[in-house]
This record gives sequence, structure tokens and C-alpha cells, in this order.
Amino acid sequence: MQVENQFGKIKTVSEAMEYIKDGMTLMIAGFGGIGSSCTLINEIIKKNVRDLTIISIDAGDPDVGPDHIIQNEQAKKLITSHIGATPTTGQLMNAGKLEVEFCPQGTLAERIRAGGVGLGGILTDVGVGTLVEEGKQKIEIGGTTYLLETALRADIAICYAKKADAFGNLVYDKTARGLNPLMAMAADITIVDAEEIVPVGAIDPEDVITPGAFVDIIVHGGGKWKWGWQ
Amino acid sequence: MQVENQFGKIKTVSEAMEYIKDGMTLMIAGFGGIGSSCTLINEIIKKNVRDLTIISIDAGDPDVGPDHIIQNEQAKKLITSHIGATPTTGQLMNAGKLEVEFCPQGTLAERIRAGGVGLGGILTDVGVGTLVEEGKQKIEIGGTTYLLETALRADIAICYAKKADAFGNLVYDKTARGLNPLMAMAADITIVDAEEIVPVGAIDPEDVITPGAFVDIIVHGGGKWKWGWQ
Amino acid sequence: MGMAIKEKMAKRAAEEIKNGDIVNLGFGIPQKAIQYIPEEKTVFFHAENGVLGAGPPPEKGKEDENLVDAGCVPITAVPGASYFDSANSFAIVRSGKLDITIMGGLEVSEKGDLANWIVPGAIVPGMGGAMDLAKKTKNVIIIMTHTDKKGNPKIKKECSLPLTAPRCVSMIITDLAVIGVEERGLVLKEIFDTTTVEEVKEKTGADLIVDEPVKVISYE
Amino acid sequence: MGMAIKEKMAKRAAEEIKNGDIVNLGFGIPQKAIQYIPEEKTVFFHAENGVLGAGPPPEKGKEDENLVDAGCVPITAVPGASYFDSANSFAIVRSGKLDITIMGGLEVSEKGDLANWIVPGAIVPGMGGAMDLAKKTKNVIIIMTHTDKKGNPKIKKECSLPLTAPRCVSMIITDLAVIGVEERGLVLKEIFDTTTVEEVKEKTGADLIVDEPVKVISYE
Repeated sequence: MQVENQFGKIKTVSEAMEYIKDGMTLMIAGFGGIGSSCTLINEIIKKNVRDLTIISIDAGDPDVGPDHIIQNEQAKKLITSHIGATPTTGQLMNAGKLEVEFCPQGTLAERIRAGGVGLGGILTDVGVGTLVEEGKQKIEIGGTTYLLETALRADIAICYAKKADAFGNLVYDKTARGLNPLMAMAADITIVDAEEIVPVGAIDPEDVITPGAFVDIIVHGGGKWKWGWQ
Repeated sequence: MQVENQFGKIKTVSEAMEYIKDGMTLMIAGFGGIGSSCTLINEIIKKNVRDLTIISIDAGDPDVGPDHIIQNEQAKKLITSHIGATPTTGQLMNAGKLEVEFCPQGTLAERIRAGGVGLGGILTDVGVGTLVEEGKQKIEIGGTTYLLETALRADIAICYAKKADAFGNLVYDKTARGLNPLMAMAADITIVDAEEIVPVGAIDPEDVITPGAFVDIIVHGGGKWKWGWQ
Repeated sequence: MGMAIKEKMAKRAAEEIKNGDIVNLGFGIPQKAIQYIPEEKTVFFHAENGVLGAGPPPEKGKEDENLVDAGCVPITAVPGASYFDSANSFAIVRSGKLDITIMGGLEVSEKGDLANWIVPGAIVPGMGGAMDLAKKTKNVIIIMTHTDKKGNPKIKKECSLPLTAPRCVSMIITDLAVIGVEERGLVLKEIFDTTTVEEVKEKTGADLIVDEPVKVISYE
Repeated sequence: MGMAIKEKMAKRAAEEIKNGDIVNLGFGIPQKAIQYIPEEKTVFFHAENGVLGAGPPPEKGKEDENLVDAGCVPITAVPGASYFDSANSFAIVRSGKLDITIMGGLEVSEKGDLANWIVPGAIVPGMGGAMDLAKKTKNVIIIMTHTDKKGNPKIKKECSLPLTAPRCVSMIITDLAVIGVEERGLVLKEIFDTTTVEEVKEKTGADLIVDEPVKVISYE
């Protein structure tokens, strides 16, 4: 199928990589590597950009997901909910080479969404009475104590979709949706690795999860993870 | 198609109406009546429950939507973004018979969503420097002033869907989606008027907009509005 | 007889819309801008009730009761359109993805403050989505008559009505002129061929910087 | 030879699940509960990565790389399942729609405080979704060994490790006993047939109210 690139959003992987630079904040979507772009993560390692701040729901698995970037010591800070599936991240943290900000998973999702939808933050009672409340403003409403959790945004979001049209309308696949629709909204430049790129009009408006307004760059990476169960 | 009611959620309209009582807070979904349940709104008028607090994005149109309930003086308070399409609501407000709390439309949507997803509130800079900020806490983050807008919840949400399965998974239709998915999450009891009720398994998991976990009662109303353009 | 002035205002506003823009149009005259966008431009119209890619109205009798714009008028959807709930609709607005919003106004101040949602004690429609749109859209274009029914200026040093959003307007298109809201102040850019720079200055309640030569708009 | 104790703990936890419940299971022993739910019960399993209605693993070779549970293990989807993003996944959790969550624990206090996400300086996995789940689920059931590897009680007057959530646990199932967390305190409800009430009391670091007669669990 010939896809007309009338919005100029469809680019090559190397064109997309030009936007990623030292010191940037990157959101990397996926959950244990599922719903993460294999191609773009590998290219980030190849480009070896440094001093990154990475926002991801977990550090991934030693073999899949954003953990590769951390193992390669490209990140100075990680904002995440879980690093238990991989030993390296904890070692770097304990060695003082990586700052890790832990955030409950649901709170992290909402902080990213808040950044994406143009809010300044959210109030949640998850984390009250735990280490998570340290340094955060507490607000009482109707007898409940909430933590003020600030919105998160990134310079670049690295997303993965099942299908993208040339405007950037996105459709995801099952549990590979995860953080993708949230991060796609929350970055100055959203780069999507789509399994399939289709012409504008090929996706039913009812099926669109992420409207094209949020998507800046569409690539077809084609890379495939090797999963633990394979 | 015979639909097995294995979760007991499918009820008659009159069974559903038993849950609606004087003094309750009702969320009524729809935008100018589009995406509002004609049957349930008419039944609320027939039942003539009083002293309601109604949360709706607009007061509707004189001929469609929740404005009927307000004309019938069943509401003591309305939380909304717009009442301009109907003269009665403003008259009742100016006569002191109805308290109206105006909220910017996007903020109202997020306040309802916050109630639905278990947050205490959100921070937005929309409304800063306007009447909307009156009485609200202001919070500075990174040089921007935000208003703390509290979450909204209701006793009952009145929703409309194109399709519901017996578990309550919902699919909407085009611009009749609107507030429905947000209000469906934000009430203690969510009542959905579905155009079509189908067996569990008949909706592709990828197409579900509102997971059945949020839906308590499913009815098939069948009522139809008479639109202005008809 | 030429075009009605309302059509001219809409046509002039439409010229601000670029290829690929994401645009929200208010009720009334702003809606008319659609018909003045040349076919070679691809523009995605956002309607705050939940669609990006709103298309022209369907033929009479082909209306879909569940596909309407924010004025509840039946529309169609263009290729590349998407439907979403109200939270995601305002996500597009609040995150700054709208390039242009065109809406009506009651008053605009010389700093670009906008008042268009309430006349206390008289007209109390509510703000609808106007506060979100005015605060968060990259370019806020106001279409309004230059003066009110009594002839009083609607462009003033300070708004007297409650604000919709402070310092949000980028351009004002009236029945007389096109005025830019810039750092240096209100700048008279263009006038319609039915008026003069002097008349515009006289009917404006704030200082106007005149960018000579002021272009004169003559639509056939 | 009878069932392994891990299986017994999972089987006992499964008995708490009622028809129609919405349930989230943590990694490890909690996951085993699935196989002890009788077929006549319809249970919707929630996996926080984005599915309600997680079904049993597919046959070997039929795995779908994009359909996994929160442990990244391939699953299937049951009729009535739905997929959603992470925000909507935790919307289900935070809004209190989960009836039961079963998870592991490092320590539980007599007030029902839970610690299971960090051992400072040693194991630092992060909380994942545990704080959300523990805080917001109607019934939080903890499955853990009664004592640690050194034989020290894991049920204590106060947790010494950083909390996951205060006052959240409703039931503790250990390799020795079933203990309810109630207003009146920790209540010993049941013991496995491999132990005695005395042994359980001795290995518990907090006061235990004994609800006589204590039921003895004997699984074949």
C-alpha cells in the first residue's frame, strides 16, 4: 500500500534519531518491554546519547526494554515504579551512578497523563503514610489527606503502536497499549514506531486511541525483541 | 439474540428508577442532548424526584437533554459549563430557585474524571485571572499558578451507550461519547441506557471504552429525542 | 452588491489558517470561515464535544444524530478523523495542540484580555469551552463588531466585563479592521475598504499603533 | 504425599474469591490461586499492565507477544475482557472496583500495615503497582511465610520496613495459619493441620486473638 506522507510526519529511523540529544528527558513506553520500540531503544544505545533522564514504568528486563540504556550508563536519572526485574539498575543506583525516583505505578501513569493533558498535577492518597510522601505537599479535602503529585513531561516520547496513519492517528495492540497513549501526549516531540503505516482514512475514527494531533514523527522500525518465554 | 444476564446487571427501566431518590447527586451525560438517555431523563421527570444536584456539561436544549428536569424545578443545584442554549435555566438561577456553579468545560471533564479514577483533584491554570478562581486554592509550580479543582462524584450516573454486554463493557457512538465514559466511572451507581445489549464476549476487548467494572445497571430504554434539525 | 461584512470577516479569518493546522471554530460567524478555506489546504477541525476532523454538514436527510459539532449541528467526519471523550477532547486543547481558535468577543483589552462569557445580571450563558480554548490555543482570533449596539468601543484599555482569559488574544477581526495584539501594543494592520484609519482609531477605546501603510482589504 | 504448602496457601486464598469478583493477583504464589477457582465461578482477573479478564496461559507456541500479564507472562483473554492504558488500569484500582488483591508480604503489623516493596540497602525493587493495589482494594490478602529465613516473625506489632500502605491488610495467609485483621486486632481463624495454635502464637510477633474453635485446614 502506497502511503502518502502529506503531513511530513513519516520519517526514517535515522531521521528520527537526530532529535534525540544528550541531557534530554525521554519517556520510554512499554511494560517489561511489551509495547516498547525495540528498534528505537537499540538506536538510542547505538547513538550513545548521555546524561538522559528516563521516565518509564519499569526498568524493563535484562533482555528487553529500556534497561539496556541504563546498563549502558546513558542515564543520570530514572523515574519509575519498579526495577526489580533487572539487577543492573539497582547496582548502579547503590553505586551512586544513577538517581532513581520511585513512584507508585498508578500515580506515575497519572503524572504522565497530567503532563500530556496540560494539567499541573493531581491529588492522590496513594503513598500517604509511606516514603512516597517525603517532600510532597499534603492537601486535605473532605477529611482525606492527599499528596500533590506534579505533572511529568519529556522532550521526547518513544512509543510503539500497532498501526499509524500518516496523520499520526494510533491504534495499539492488546496489553502493548500500556503507557503508550499517555506518553504520546506528554512530550514535546512524540516519535512512534508503528508496526504498520497506513494512509489517512484507513483507520476508523472510532478505533483511534491517540489522535494524530499528538504525534510528530512516525517510523517503521521493524525490530523484534527476543522474549524470555521464547 | 438471547442475552444471558449472568451478572444480574440487566434490569428494566422501572427497576433502574428505584435507585434514584430525592436529594441525590446525579451526573447526566450528553452534550446538548447528544449522548443523553432520552428514556431515563423522561422517567426522572415522571418520577418527579426533587432537590437534586445535577452535574452535566450543559443544561441541554429546551427540547432535549437534562434541561427538562431543571424546567420541572427538580434540581436545587447545577454544576455545568453552559446554560446558554436554554432560557429557563438562567431564569430559575436569576430568580434564586437554582444554584448554578459554572466550571470551564475542560476542567469539568477532568473533575469528573478525577472522581472516577479515584483522585482527589487536579491542578489547572485554566480560569486563573477570572471569576473561576474565586474561593479556590492556588498552587505555584515551576512559575505557573494553578487552581486546585476538586474531584466530583455522584450517587448516580445516567449514561448512554451504543452497545453494552451483560458485564457492562460499553461502546459508544461517534460524538455521543462525550462525558459518558467519564461519568460512568464517577458514580456509586452507574446506570447505562444501551441501544443494544449483547452477550458477554460479543464485544472485541480492543473496542471496549468503558470496562464493565464501572457499570452497575444496564437498561434498554429505546426512547428517541426529537432534534432541532429534524 | 458585494459580500456581506460577516462573510468578509469570516473570509479574512480563514486566511490565517495554514495547511495542516488544527482549528476550533466558535458558533456563528467563526463557523463561516470553513467555506473560505481553499481546497488544497488540509485542515483538521476540532469540535470540543469529541471529534478531530469535523467535516461539512451532510446532505439533508443523511444526518447522523450521534455525529454533531459543538453547536449540536450535524456534521460529517473527514478521512483521518478521530472520536474521543470530553477529557481527551480538552487534552488536545490544554496541551496546546490547537493552532487556531476563532471565536466571538464582547470586549478585548489592549493587553489581549478577552471577555466573552458573561454579562452579569443580563446574559449568563456560561463559559462552555471558551476559557480552555482562549487560554490554551496558540493563536486566538476574535471576530466581533468594532463597537456595541450603542456605538461604544469593544476594544478598550481594560475589559469591564469578567474575563474569559487574560492576555490570550493574538488578533482581532472586526467589521472595520484587523488588529494584531503584540508586545508593543495593539497594532492596526488592515482596514476594510468601507472605512478609514481615522474612523477605526476613533471607534477604538485604546491606543492603536498604525503600521503604515495599512493594507486595505477589498473582497469582490 | 500431599499438596506442597505453597499450593495449600494458594488454594486457601482462592476460597476467598466469590462469583463475579474482580481480582488482582501478585507474582509468585498468589498467581497459583487461579487454578483453585472452581469452574462455576466467573471471576475477572485484572492485570495492571492493561487488561480486565486475563485468562489462562495459551498453549506453547500460541503465545501472543502483545498479550501478557503484569509478570510479562503470556496469557489469553476471556469473553468479556477489555484492554486499556495504564491510567485506566489504575482507575479501576483507585476507584475501588477491585474486590480482592492477593500479594506477597515482607511484614504485616497488628493494625494491618503492609511492608513489601523495599528492604533499604538490600532489595530495592520498587513498589510497582503494590501501593495502589494495597491502598485501594476492598480486600487485601497477604500470602507469606509466617517467619523469615532466620525464624523471626513477619507479623509484628509495628512494621520495621518502610510501608507499602498503612492499615490495608484484611487477611494474612501463612504457611501455618489464616489470620484476619479486624477492628479488635489480629484474629487467628484457621491453622493448617501441620501446626498447633501454640506454635502459631509463638511465631507471631503480635498479640493474637484466638477464635475458638480454630478450624484446622486439611487439604488432600
